[in-house]
Amino acid sequence: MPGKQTNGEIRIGFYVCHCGHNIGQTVDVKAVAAYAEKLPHVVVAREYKYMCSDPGQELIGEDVRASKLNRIIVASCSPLLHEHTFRTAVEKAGLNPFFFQMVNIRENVSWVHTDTAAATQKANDLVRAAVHRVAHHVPLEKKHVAIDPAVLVVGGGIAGIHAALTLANAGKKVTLVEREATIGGHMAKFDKTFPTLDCAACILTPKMSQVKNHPNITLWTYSEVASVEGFVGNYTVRVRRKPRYINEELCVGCMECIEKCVYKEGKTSDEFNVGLSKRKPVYIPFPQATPQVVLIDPEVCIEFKSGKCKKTCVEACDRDAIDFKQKETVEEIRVGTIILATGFKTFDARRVPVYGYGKYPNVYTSLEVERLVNASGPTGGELILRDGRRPKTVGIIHCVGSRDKNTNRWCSRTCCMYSLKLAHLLKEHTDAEVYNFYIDIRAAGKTYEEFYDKLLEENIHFIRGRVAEVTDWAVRPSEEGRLVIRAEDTMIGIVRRVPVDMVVLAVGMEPQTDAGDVRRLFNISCSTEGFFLERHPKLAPVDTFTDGIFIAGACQGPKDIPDSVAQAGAAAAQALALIDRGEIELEPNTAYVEAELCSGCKTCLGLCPYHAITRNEELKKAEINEALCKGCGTCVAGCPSGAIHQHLFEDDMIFSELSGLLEPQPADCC
Amino acid sequence: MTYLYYPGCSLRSTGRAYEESLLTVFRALEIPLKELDDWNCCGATSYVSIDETDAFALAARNLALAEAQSSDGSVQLIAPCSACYLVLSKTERYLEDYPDVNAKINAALDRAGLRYHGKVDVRHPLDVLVNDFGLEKIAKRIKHPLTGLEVACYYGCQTVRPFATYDHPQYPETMDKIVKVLGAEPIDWPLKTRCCGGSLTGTIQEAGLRLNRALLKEAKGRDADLVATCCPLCQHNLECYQPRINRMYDEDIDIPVAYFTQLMGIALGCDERELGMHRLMKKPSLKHIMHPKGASANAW
Amino acid sequence: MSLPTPPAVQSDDGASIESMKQVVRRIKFESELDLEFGERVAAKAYGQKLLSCIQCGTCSATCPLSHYMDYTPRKIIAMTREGFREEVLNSLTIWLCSSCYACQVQCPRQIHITDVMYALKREAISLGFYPRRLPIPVLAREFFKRVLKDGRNTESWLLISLYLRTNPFRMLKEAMLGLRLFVRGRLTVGRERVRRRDQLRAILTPERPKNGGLVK
Amino acid sequence: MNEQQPQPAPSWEPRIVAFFCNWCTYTAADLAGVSRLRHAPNARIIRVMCSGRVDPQFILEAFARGADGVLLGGCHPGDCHYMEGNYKTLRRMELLKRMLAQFGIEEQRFRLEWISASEGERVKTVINEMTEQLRTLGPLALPRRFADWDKELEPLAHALASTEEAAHA
Repeated sequence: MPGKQTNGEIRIGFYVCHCGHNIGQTVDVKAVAAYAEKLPHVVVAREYKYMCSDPGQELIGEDVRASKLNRIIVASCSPLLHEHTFRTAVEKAGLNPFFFQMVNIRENVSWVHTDTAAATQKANDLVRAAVHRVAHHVPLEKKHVAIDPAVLVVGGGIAGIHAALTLANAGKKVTLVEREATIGGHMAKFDKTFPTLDCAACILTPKMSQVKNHPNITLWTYSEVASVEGFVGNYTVRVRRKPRYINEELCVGCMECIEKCVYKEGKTSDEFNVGLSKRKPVYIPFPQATPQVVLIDPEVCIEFKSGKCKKTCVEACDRDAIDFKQKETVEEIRVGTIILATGFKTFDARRVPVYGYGKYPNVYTSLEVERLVNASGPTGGELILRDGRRPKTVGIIHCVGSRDKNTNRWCSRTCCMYSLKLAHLLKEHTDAEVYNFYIDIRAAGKTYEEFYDKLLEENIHFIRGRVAEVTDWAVRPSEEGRLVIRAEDTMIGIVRRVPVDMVVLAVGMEPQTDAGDVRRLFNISCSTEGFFLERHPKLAPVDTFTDGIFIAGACQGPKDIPDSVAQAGAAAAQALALIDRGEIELEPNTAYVEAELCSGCKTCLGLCPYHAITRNEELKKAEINEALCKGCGTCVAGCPSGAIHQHLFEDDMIFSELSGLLEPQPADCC
Repeated sequence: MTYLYYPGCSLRSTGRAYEESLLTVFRALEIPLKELDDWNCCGATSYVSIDETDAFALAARNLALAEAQSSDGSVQLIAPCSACYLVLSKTERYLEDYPDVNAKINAALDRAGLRYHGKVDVRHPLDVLVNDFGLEKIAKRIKHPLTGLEVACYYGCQTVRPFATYDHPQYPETMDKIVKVLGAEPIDWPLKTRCCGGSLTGTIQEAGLRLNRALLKEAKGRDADLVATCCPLCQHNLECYQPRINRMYDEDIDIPVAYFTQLMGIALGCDERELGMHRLMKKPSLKHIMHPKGASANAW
Repeated sequence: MSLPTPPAVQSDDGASIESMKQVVRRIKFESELDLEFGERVAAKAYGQKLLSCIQCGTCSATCPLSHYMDYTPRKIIAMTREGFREEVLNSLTIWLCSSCYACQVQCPRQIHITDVMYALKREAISLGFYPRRLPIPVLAREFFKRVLKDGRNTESWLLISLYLRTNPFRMLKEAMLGLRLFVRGRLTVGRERVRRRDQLRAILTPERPKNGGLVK
Repeated sequence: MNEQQPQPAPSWEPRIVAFFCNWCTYTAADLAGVSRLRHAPNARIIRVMCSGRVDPQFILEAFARGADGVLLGGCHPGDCHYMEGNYKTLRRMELLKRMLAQFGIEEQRFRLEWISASEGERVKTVINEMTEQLRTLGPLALPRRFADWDKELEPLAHALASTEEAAHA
């Protein structure tokens, strides 16, 4: 059984990795090995091409057996990447896995420095620190916690829906929380989907009703997560359920109340139709909304504003589902894992005033056009502009709020393809001349290039040039009363003025406005752009730095439907892997009290955010509940008597790291 | 707080009316203004085409002088001419952003016994009038509202970009707001920041004139009674070349071009001569607008 | 100096300009390029942003003068980056730039395009690349001299010396306008001067190198 | 752009000890690596789980052992992986800064920075800035100063010893 070794004679095995050329090209790996060999307690010092490969790991085992090693140091990449790999190798070799220390000479050295001498010097310093440190390592037991099999999915767009269904079909209990009154997200607003041109509603609505009817899924719409406590396997989540003023159990979605509302016409901007139509105070987002339950907007409902409404809606409802007294409730659930699929927001085109959105009525955003060409949209699919005309010429401007350091520097990945799709649909609906103004066409998905090809053959105009301005400034009679798009046709090298009747702005994808709050709520990170940060850009794309919390869909970065669905499936699989394993291994880096030294001063009690420290009133000593401790070490640093210690981060380990790092240099002595 | 005032070369010749009206308006609003003593040319756009370090140094001398001549913590330096405003704020910004520029320029200043510590805020009068003084206070002092006058506010380029922070670089509204407070109606037009060509009217004249023709035609086409400017060069170009544009391109443009400060002065009831109205090629006819009910028209 | 003839282009306000009909051999050998030119200009124009140009053409389309240019601003950037030094320095484009900064505020890569143009102008002036009698560099020079001398610029004197050095006939053409300005007190004859001209002389570079520092 | 400052001795390079928290700043340093953001090779990173683990004694020890500067990196306020460890850090380090000032250790020698996991660029900037500042300040060289003080004390110790001897005699 590993873990029996004591701190007798220290025999260190040292391994430095070339990582192909990644380390070797900047750090003189041979010199590092030679340097390590001369350090105290180092028995074996080797260099190897790829330490993380099987032969690399086996090297450790062979040396442990042959040279009776009892400490292992590997100088290679970041411990965040391979510490687990090497600890397992050390354990396999028969040692306690914590008799191991890793030195990061790739991310922290070879990849960020260019001068070989300086980089090698730095690597040597870090190696020396590890040699000093590892001598103080002690055997530790691994910590395990059980995983609650219930899952929370946040966000009911296509990613959230797919993740919830995957988990529910695997027999897990899922709670799906959606902020809006219906699930469906952005996809529910789209008309057709690229590149196959199948109708979005046709493929989405069946999945929406599956969610509603699945015995393993609890669907809470019009609800938001209020707080999250606990840790992987054991999260306690409180969900705020906003009042719809409709009893969800009783409403059957007959919409009689909407019909009978005292408002004859809708007066409030309709969110689902992105403001292109009006709705009444009592409404349902769209006919296939899921759940099929209406809701009342208290901001505009007369009963809420004056209390003097005739309440024709109440009369109309034969199920007495309307409840003006409904209050917000907070529900508490316990889950083991969480999938965040909170989606994106479209770029606000007003931020680029040169394109005239909000100023010229016939300038539309792409999302508005999705509704405009949709058969169930505000015009029943007829392409009628805000001024009542039908367009004969349409200009689609790509990259609005994308690839632009003045707004968002990233490529939104979906706009090229949806612009092509809209170009096709607009041509089909109106037979208009359609111009695409693009910087680069990015059609890098399966059968996407073929779709681009089809569009070219449909004689859609493609002008390679980013548009400078959209104005109503006419310099030719043909431009009078129209919108003029000005761009350089960079393929030809000439500035062109293209008069059009309709401008479509292909707005980019942004993080949700409150992504920062959500991130804090779930204790995960965001990238600089504000999208949720994955644990590793390639190898852990749906994991986060917080165990048990996964991300899927466009909340992680701009994504189209196929990619969102694929990621949702991946996130569900990751959650399932955790659940089916039943437990998870935690770092044994918890804090503990050395009772003899504790003076019972209670300083530490206030330092612990997890209430893991209590004071034993009988003994007048502090005690730490290891199950609650998360291993931050704040109490350790704060204990005035030095009575609290932390496994893996003991004071003597850190002091020895310092002594190793700062071994006297010639300049230091006399 | 006293504002330091940097006139610049143009306001002493072709743009005299700008200086006269600006000083008159600030006096009428009781905003204290003190001319920067012994200022030198900002270098405009030409100097930097020869030697960049010298161009910055030249501008920086003014900043250093301003700092030395003010006792305030942050020095407010008003530069009404677009080019001066741009060059001074650019110098100020680059001294802050680029340590190598800063080192070079302070070494140059040092040779003349000067030093610049980065305390100067370069301001345009539009910014000061709207954001420091305030539209409401202006409104209270209006004596002759310019009711019915349709004004094309023309900002030109360098007062709004790229270093100005008080307004949008392509769709500014500061002057429109002032014009509205004066009782006039600013027209909405897309060319308010499109370049007038600057010195091109003197060098490659055809290109310069075409730019001005486009601006004037559009202002006229949108029924503006007058173009209001905030830059001496824009005013000169738009006003003085109208006959030549008409001749060369067979146009019929005859639209007054005045400084926004002149319009303010009229609304505030200042003396016409003190506003330099006599220096305009074509005086805007405001009589019927200002005194619709036949009130006494002493100023006009 | 009238406008040189660019290829068939129509301007915003409808002027058409005759096209050239000539067979021109066009090929560029790598050995003819100055491969470090781009980086040198980038360094002179604040940051390496010039190198991040994605050739989207926003600069050309925002430029109010691009339709008079022999190369659009976008092309100037591409050519600078790739080392077409002579073409760039000989181009009319850099002289037509009126420093209105329209391109710069809209550039999605935040390239300091106006500073690039200034850097190229300095280079062209110092190497004498610009066309004879092109008034713009002459204006810059005359302006420079005047300010060096007085610390301020008197516009009337500047214009007179400009026309004398480029096109004396222009002076006659401008005389009428000059007169109209003069009677309105807008053309001053007295020279504006700075008192502490010693300070100016101390500040400005004592010995002027022959070029703007790009070459060498 | 950054002009090299004159160095006190040709071989001297500032030594920075950097304590980085596992979740934000260490991850940011990894990101700087993955993004190949080249920077000065003068910092040596010690990983801790939370900046709250950093005992002010670690920092004093680092200086005493010859560090010219100490950099402490944690998550932004409100973003701590352990909810509020970084606030505790902030509190402690404010006190430490006052103490360092009393010791005559220049304030630029100790820097507390909030760097989130996505701010690889910031890691580069901070390390470069700090290296430049330390170059200007010159070596702290506490070990040598300790030795010098010991040497100064030597005659005194001798004197004491001889007085004692005399007393004994």
